[in-house]
Amino acid sequence: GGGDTAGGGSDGGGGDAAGLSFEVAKDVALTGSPTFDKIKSAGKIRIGVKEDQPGLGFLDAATGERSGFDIEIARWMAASLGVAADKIDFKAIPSANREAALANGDVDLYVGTYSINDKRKKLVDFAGPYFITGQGLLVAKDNTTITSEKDLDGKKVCSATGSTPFQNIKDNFPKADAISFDIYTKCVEALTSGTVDAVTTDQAILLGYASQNPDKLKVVGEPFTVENYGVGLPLGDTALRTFLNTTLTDGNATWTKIFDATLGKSGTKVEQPKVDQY
Amino acid sequence: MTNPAHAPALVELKAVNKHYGALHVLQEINLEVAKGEVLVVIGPSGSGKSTLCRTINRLETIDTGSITIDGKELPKEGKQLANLRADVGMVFQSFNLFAHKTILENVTLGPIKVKGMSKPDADKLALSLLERVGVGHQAAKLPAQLSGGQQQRVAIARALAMKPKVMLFDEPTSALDPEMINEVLDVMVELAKEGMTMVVVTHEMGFARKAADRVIFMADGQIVEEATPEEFFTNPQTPRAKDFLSKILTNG
Amino acid sequence: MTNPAHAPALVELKAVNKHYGALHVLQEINLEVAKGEVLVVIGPSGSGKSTLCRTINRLETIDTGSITIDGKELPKEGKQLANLRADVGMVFQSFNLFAHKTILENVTLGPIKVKGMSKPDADKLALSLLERVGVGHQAAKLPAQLSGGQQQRVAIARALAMKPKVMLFDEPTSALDPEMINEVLDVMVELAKEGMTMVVVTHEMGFARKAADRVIFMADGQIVEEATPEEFFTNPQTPRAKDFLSKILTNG
Amino acid sequence: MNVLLDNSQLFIDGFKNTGILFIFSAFFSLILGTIVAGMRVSPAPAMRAAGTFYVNSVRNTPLTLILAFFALGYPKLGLPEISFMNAAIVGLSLYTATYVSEAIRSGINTVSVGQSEAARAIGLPFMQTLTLIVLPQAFRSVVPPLFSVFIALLKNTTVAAGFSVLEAGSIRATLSDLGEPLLPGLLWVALIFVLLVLGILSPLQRYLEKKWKVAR
Amino acid sequence: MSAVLFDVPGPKARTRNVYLNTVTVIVVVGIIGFILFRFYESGQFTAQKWEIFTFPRVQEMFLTVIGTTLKAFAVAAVGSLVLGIILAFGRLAEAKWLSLPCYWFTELFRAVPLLILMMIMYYGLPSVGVKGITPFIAVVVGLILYNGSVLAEVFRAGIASLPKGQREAGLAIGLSNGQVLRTILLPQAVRAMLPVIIAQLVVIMKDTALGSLITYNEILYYATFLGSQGQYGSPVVPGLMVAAVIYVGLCLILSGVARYTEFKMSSRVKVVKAKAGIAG
Ligand SMILES: Nc1ncnc2c1ncn2[C@@H]1O[C@H](COP(=O)(O)OP(=O)(O)OP(=O)(O)O)[C@@H](O)[C@H]1O
Ligand SMILES: Nc1ncnc2c1ncn2[C@@H]1O[C@H](COP(=O)(O)OP(=O)(O)OP(=O)(O)O)[C@@H](O)[C@H]1O
Ligand SMILES: [Mg+2]
Ligand SMILES: [Mg+2]
Repeated sequence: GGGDTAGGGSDGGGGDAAGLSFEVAKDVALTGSPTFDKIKSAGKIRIGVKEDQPGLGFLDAATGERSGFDIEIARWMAASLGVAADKIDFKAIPSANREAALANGDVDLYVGTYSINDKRKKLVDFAGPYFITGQGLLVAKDNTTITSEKDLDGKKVCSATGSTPFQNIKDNFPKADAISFDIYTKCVEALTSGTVDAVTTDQAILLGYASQNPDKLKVVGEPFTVENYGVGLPLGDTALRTFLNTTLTDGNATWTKIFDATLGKSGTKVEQPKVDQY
Repeated sequence: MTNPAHAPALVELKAVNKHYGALHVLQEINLEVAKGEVLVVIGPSGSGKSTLCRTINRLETIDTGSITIDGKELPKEGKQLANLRADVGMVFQSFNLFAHKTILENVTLGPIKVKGMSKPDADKLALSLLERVGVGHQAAKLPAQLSGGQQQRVAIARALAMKPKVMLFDEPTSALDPEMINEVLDVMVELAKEGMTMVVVTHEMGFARKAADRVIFMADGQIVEEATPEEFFTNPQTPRAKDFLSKILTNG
Repeated sequence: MTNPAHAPALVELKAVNKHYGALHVLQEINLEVAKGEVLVVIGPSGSGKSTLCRTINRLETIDTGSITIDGKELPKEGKQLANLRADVGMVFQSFNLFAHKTILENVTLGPIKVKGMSKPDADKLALSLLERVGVGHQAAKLPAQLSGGQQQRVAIARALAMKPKVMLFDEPTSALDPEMINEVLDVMVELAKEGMTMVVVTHEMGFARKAADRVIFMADGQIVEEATPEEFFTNPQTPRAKDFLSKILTNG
Repeated sequence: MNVLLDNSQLFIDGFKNTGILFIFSAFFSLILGTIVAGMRVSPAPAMRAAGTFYVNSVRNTPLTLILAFFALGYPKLGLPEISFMNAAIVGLSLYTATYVSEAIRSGINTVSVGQSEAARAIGLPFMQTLTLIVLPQAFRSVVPPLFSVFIALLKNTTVAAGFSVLEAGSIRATLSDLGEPLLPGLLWVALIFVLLVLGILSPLQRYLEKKWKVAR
Repeated sequence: MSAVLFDVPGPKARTRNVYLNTVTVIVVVGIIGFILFRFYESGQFTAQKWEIFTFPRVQEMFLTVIGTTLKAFAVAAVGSLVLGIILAFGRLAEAKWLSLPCYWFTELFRAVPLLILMMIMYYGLPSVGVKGITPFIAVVVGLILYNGSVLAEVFRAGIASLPKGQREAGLAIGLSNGQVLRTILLPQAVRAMLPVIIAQLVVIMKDTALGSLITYNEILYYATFLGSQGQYGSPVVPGLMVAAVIYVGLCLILSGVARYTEFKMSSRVKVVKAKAGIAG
C-alpha cells in the first residue's frame, strides 16, 4: 500500500526549491536490476518520500514544491539512473508503510529518514548510508532545564507511537513521562503549547522543525544513539544497490552541495558517511 | 340545555371551543352534569367524544369557553390542577394500568403519593375496592397477568381510590373481548346505582338503557341531540342520529 | 360429525391435535365443511378458534391428525403449499393490508405474482372486485387512508381475487368501530348467498342468524357443541355454551 | 500464540488502558447523557434547542477529530492541565454522551402516552409522573440500547491510540517497531475484543433484557 | 414529542420556561464565547494561521480530499446496504446452515473495532504477502464488513417489528416465503427503519475519517498534514476546525438528502391522494 501525496498528486517533481540541479546521466548501463528495467520501460521513477518533515522531506502545501535533504538525495539518485527531475513521481509514504510499499512495487526507491537496521534488512535492501544522525531533543527556546538526555527525569517527552525513539525513552529513561502521537507534527504542536517538555526523535528531523520555527524551538544536546539513513530499495536488487552505492561514493562533491543547500544552512558541518556495501 | 336531574351542576361546560389545527373538534359545547347524574355520550368515530371527556380533567386544553367542576374553574397548572384531577376519576379505553407496578400498587399509588395516606390505610382501602370490583385475589399480580376485563376493573378501582366527585369513562369496554364486556359494565352499573356522577363514552346500549339518566349524541364536534335513553334509542330526532343508530343497532 | 349440507366435504379435519408447549390448543378435532356451506365458529377467548382457522391454510402446523382440502392432504411446504394457500382465502381481524401498496396493488399482487396474470387483466379483475365490495373509487389510495370497514372490505376483495375454494374469516369485525361492522357483514352475507364456502370465527349473532348453515361452539380446544344457528342461540345444550351466551347476549 | 506471549506486557498494558478509558468514559457519558436527555425533553424551548444543537453537532463530527481537539486544542483554553488519558476520557465521554442521551430519550418515548396520562389523571404532579411512572418504565427499554452504546464505546477507545493513550489500538504500532508479525498480533487484539463484547457485554445485555421483559 | 411528559404549560409554567430559556442561552453563549476567546487569546485566529487556506492550491486540495472522502463513503454505503440485505435474508432463512453462519458473521464483525479491522486489512494482510491492499480498499472493506453487519441487524429488526399479519397475509394469498420477504417485508422494513439506516449512513461518513489513521488521504489526513506547515504557523487547530466544519456539513447534507427521500416516500401518499381525488 501507500498513501497518495497529500500535497497534490505526483506533480511536485518540477519544483526545484533548493536551486539544485543534477546532471542526468545518459546511456546508463545497469543489468540484472528488475527495478531499473521497470524504470526504463516506464520512462519515469517513483520515489517514496516524507512530506511533513521540514528540512528533510517537505511539501509546501501552498506552492506544491518539495524540498529538503532527502528530496535532493532522491533527485540525485534519479539523475544518476538517467531520469530527469520532471520524470520523478514522488509519493508520500508514512513510516509504517515503507516496507510494504517497496515490497508491493508501489515505489521504486524510498528516501525518507529511513534508518538502516538488521530487522529491516530482512525486508528491504538499503543503499548508503547517506547520512548519520541519532536521537536528539527538541525543546522550547526558553527552556533552560533540559540541556541533554540526562535531564529528562519527570519530564514529558513526546515521540511517535511505537517508534524506536519512543521505545528507547520508555526502556532507558523510565523516570521520563513518555507521550506519543501518531505523527511528529502533533508532538511539536504539543511542545509549542507547553503540553509536553521535549520532543525526541532523530536529530536531523528535529533540526528541521527548529529551523522552521527558530523563535520558539531549539535542539539541545548531542545525539545519544546512532541512526544511519539509507535509500530503501526492493529486497534482492543487488545490482541497483551496488549502482547507487557507487553513485554515493563517487559523488562526494554533489553530496556536499546538497547538504550545504539544505541541512547545512544552519551552519553545522558534517562529513558524508562511508557507504556500507554489506 | 335542560338538566333532567334538576340538581346543582357538578360539571359545567360553557361555550367550549377547541381546534386541532384546522379541525374544529369541539364547537360551542354547552353541557351540565348534575351531581349523581349518569351521562352517556354517543356518536360516530371522530366526532369529538374522547376530546370532550379529556377536556374535563384538562388532559386537553380548550381554546375558548369555560369548564367548572363543583363551581370552580379548572386550574391551569401545578398543585391545584393535580388536586382537581384527583377529584375527577378517569378510566381509559386501553386501561393504562402502570405496567411496572402490581395491581395493589396501582391502586395505592394515588392515595399514598397524592393524598398522603399511610401505606397500611391505603392497602386496606385498595383491597376493599379491588374486592368490590371482583379482583381482590389478584392484588399481588402484575397487570400483564390479568385479562382485559380484570385490568379494566382494576383501573376503575384505581380511580375510585381517589374518592373522586365525578368519573369519566372513555369507551371503557371497546378494547375487551365480548365475554368480558359485561363484567366491566356490571361494575359501572353498580357505581351508577350508588350515586356516582359519571360521564360515559360508550356504544353499549345495554348500559345506557340500564344506567343512564341522559344520552347526548355528538357529531362533528357538536352536541346534536340530547334525550333520555329511552327517547333516544326508540325515537331519535335528527337524521344523523337515526342514521348512526341504524348502523349500530342491526348487528347483534 | 354430521354434515347438514350433505354435499361432499371440501374441508375435512380428522383427529387434529395441536399443542403450544404444555397447552393442548386443539384436541382431537374432527370437522367437515361441505362445498357451499357457511360455518360459524364461536367460543370464549383462548378456546382455539383462531388456531383452528389458521391450521386450515397451514399458517399453523398441526401435531397429529390430517387436514384435507378438496380431498387433497395439505402440502407441507414449497410451491404446493403456496398453491394450496391461494385456494384458501383468509381474512384477518386486523385487516393486514400491505401498508406500502395501494388498494389496487393489494388486490392485484396475488393474481400477478402467484397466478402469473397480466397486469391489465389483474387490474380489471381487481377493480370489479373492489366495485363489488363497494370501494371501487378508492383503488388508488393507500390502506392507511381508508376507514377500518373499508380496509376489511378490501381484504375480502384481495382474498377473492385468488378465486379461492373456501374463505376463512377470523373475527373480521372485532377490530372495527361499531358503525362500520355492518358494511363488512353485508359483504359477507352477500358472499354466503352466492354460494361461497366459508368458515367464520365471529361473535356477531346477526350474521350467524342471517347467513350460517351451522354453528360450532369451541371451548378449551374442543368442539363442545354443534347446531344450526337457531337451535344454538335459542336452546344451547351444554352448560358452557349457555354460560357463554348469557355473557355475550345481555349487552347491546 | 507467540506474539501474544512474547509481548504479554504490551497486551496487558494496552488492554488495561482500554479498560480505564472504557470505565471512566462510560460513567461520565452516562451522567452527561442523562442531563442532555433531560434537556431534550424539557418544556423550555431553549434547553431543548441547546441539547439538540449539542447532539447534532457532536454526532456529526468524527470521533477522531473530537479526540484531536482535546489533545491539541484543549491546552489552548488556558484551563487546568490534564493528562492525555484524561483528555481522551473527556473526548470519549462528550462523544458517547450524545448517544446515551438519544437512547434515554427514545426510551422515554417508548413509554405510552397513556401511562403518563393515567398518572396525571389520578393527580400525580409532573415530577412524580416522571420519577414514579415514566422513568422506571423507560429504564427497561433504555438498557438494551444503552449497552449497544457502551459496546460501541469500548471499541471506540481504540481511536485514542492516535492521541497519546497507549491502549489496545496502539499495540499494532509497537509490534510493528519491534518487528513482530503484524497479522497474528492484530488478530489477537481483535479476538480479545470479540471475547470482551460477545463473551461479557452482549450476554449481560441479553440477560438484563430478558429479566426485565419477564417483569413487565 | 414531549406530550408524554408535560401538560400544556399554564401561565406560571410559561414564566418559568422563559427563565429557563434565558439561563440556557446565557450558559451556552458563555461556553462558546469562552472557547472562542481563549482560542483568540492563544493566537489561533491570527492571519498567519489562516493564510494557508487562502491559497488556491490548498482550496483545490480540500475539494480533492472531500472527493476521496465521498468516494470511500459512496462505495462503502452501497456495499454495506447490499451486504446488510444479503446477511439479513440469510439470517431469516429457515435453513440453519445458512442462518447460523450469517448470524455469527454479523456478531463477529460488530464486535471487532473498526480501526482494528482496517489495520488488519492494511497492515496485517500485506505482512503475510497479500498484495494490492491500498488504503482505499482497507477503508472501504472495513467499513462494509462492519456497517453491513450493523445494517443486517437493522433490516432484521425492521422486518421483525412489522406486524406479524403482514407476512401471514402474504402467505395467505399464496406468495412464497421469498416473495413475501422481497415484496412485502423488506420494502416496509426499509421504510420503518429509514431513520436508523440514515443514522448508520452518517456513521459511515464519519468513520471514513478513521482512514486518516491508516494513511488514507481524506479530509482529516490532509488537515493534519497542513499542521506540518511551519512557514504558515503550523495551523493544527485551524486545520481541525476546517475539517470539523466540512464533516459536519457533509453529514448534515447527507441527513438532509435522506430526509428529503423520506419526505418523497411519504408524499407518495399525497400524490396518490391527489390522483384518487381526480378519479373519484
Ligand atoms: N392530538 C390530536 N391532534 C390532532 N387531531 C386530533 C388529536 N386528537 C384527536 N384528533 C382528531 O380530533 C377528532 C376528534 O377526535 P376524538 O378522539 O375526540 O373522537 P372520538 O369521537 O372519541 O372518536 P372515536 O370513537 O374514534 O374514539 C378526530 O378527527 C381526531 O382525528
Ligand atoms: N404462538 C403461540 N404460542 C403459544 N401459545 C399460543 C400461540 N398462539 C396462541 N396461543 C394460545 O393458544 C390458545 C388458543 O389461542 P387462539 O388464538 O386460537 O384462541 P381464540 O379462540 O382465537 O381466542 P380469541 O377469541 O382471543 O381470538 C390461547 O391460550 C393462546 O394464548
Ligand atoms: Mg375516542
Ligand atoms: Mg382469535
